[in-house]
Amino acid sequence: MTAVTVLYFASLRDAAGTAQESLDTAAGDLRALYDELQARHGFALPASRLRVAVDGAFARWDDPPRPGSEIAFIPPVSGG
Amino acid sequence: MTAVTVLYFASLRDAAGTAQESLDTAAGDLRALYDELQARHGFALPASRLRVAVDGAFARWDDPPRPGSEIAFIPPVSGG
Amino acid sequence: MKRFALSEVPIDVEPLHARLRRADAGACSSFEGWVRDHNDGRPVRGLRYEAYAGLAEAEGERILDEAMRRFALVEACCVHRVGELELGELAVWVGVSAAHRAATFDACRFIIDEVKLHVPIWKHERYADGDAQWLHPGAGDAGGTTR
Amino acid sequence: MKRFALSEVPIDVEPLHARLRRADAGACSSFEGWVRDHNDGRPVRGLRYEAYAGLAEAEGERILDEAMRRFALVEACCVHRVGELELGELAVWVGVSAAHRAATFDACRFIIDEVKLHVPIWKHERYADGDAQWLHPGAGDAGGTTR
Repeated sequence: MTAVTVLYFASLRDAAGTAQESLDTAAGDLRALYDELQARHGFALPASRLRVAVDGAFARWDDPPRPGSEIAFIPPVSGG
Repeated sequence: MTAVTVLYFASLRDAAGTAQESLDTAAGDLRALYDELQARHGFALPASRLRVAVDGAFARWDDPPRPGSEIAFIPPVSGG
Repeated sequence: MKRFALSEVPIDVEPLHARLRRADAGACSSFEGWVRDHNDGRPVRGLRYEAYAGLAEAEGERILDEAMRRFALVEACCVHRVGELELGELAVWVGVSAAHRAATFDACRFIIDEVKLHVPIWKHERYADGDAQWLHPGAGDAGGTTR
Repeated sequence: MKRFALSEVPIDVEPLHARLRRADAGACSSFEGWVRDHNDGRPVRGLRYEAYAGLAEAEGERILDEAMRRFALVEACCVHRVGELELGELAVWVGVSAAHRAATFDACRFIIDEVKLHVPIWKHERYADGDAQWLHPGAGDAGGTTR
């Protein structure tokens, strides 16, 4: 199990009911981690519409979760 | 002979030494009038690089000079 | 000095504009995004921007750096609001200066287009009918409706 | 109210900018032309703009009207300085607002391009070496050099 912190923004935060959570995951990569959390929180957005960031930089969905890292799932942005 | 007022701007005014002059012309159209004045004042710009305006609106080079009209020869503009 | 910033308070344009002024700059273009009273035909009452601040600042800076490399600019900057905004408020300001005007138009458009595509900032709109939602462009507003 | 004007005094941008603000406008682009310290590689000390005022105002208004017809704008305006200008001074200001940003970029560029092509305003540049000339773009500066 890998201990990580996950950050939620916008509609994901509303659905999760929290802006961040710490958890232990057995997911082999970030996509599997998202699928796990999507099932738990009922996120409407599929991973295909998100980007993922680790420790403040964009990352790849097939990167494995690193112990102690801060993972952010980035819904489609709407600034401007 | 047709009595007209001619306005000069920018390099044409410098060359003519005046911003406007009243004159009587026998020219059949505005191009001929310009050619006459170019010869008199030594304007460096040929009519092909100018536009002509009559009474505050752009006109055609083959329009005849109308009595009492105000004719302006418009050198290439450089605003902005 | 950073070229991109988030602001939790109303954007003060004057000092940003002043950064663009240089003796060798003959052209300046700026873009302002204002909170409009409608979106997609729905009357809007107000909105909130939320950002993933660290990543937004890094992405914004990357975009401004790219604009400085791609276009013949003298200077460029961009500030995006976060927090609650009222109708008519300035949501984002982009300004660029250059020797000649073409580069300023191209760069200004490039920056706002890229910011809207890539910087992790989200808009939460409140409508006149009491409804509200996060906007997640791309396939309808799958973010769903929240109150 | 006229959308195009000449100004013999420094352009006051704030009231122009205020005319663009409307509840249904979500985007605003503006362009500023500043007096640059060089042109075509020559150090510039200052300049003077001269206009054929009546025709310049009519042409300017025609261009702004055409921009309002061609693009989905909320409002547009342009002011051009005439008289003596110092380095760094604002020579021309163009501002447009619209519901969406694309129209503002297209319109702002259209307006300044058309103004530079068609409005009878001429620039007289003074150079650091004491030389001076009228600029008549198109085939070198056939206007020649005057002091």
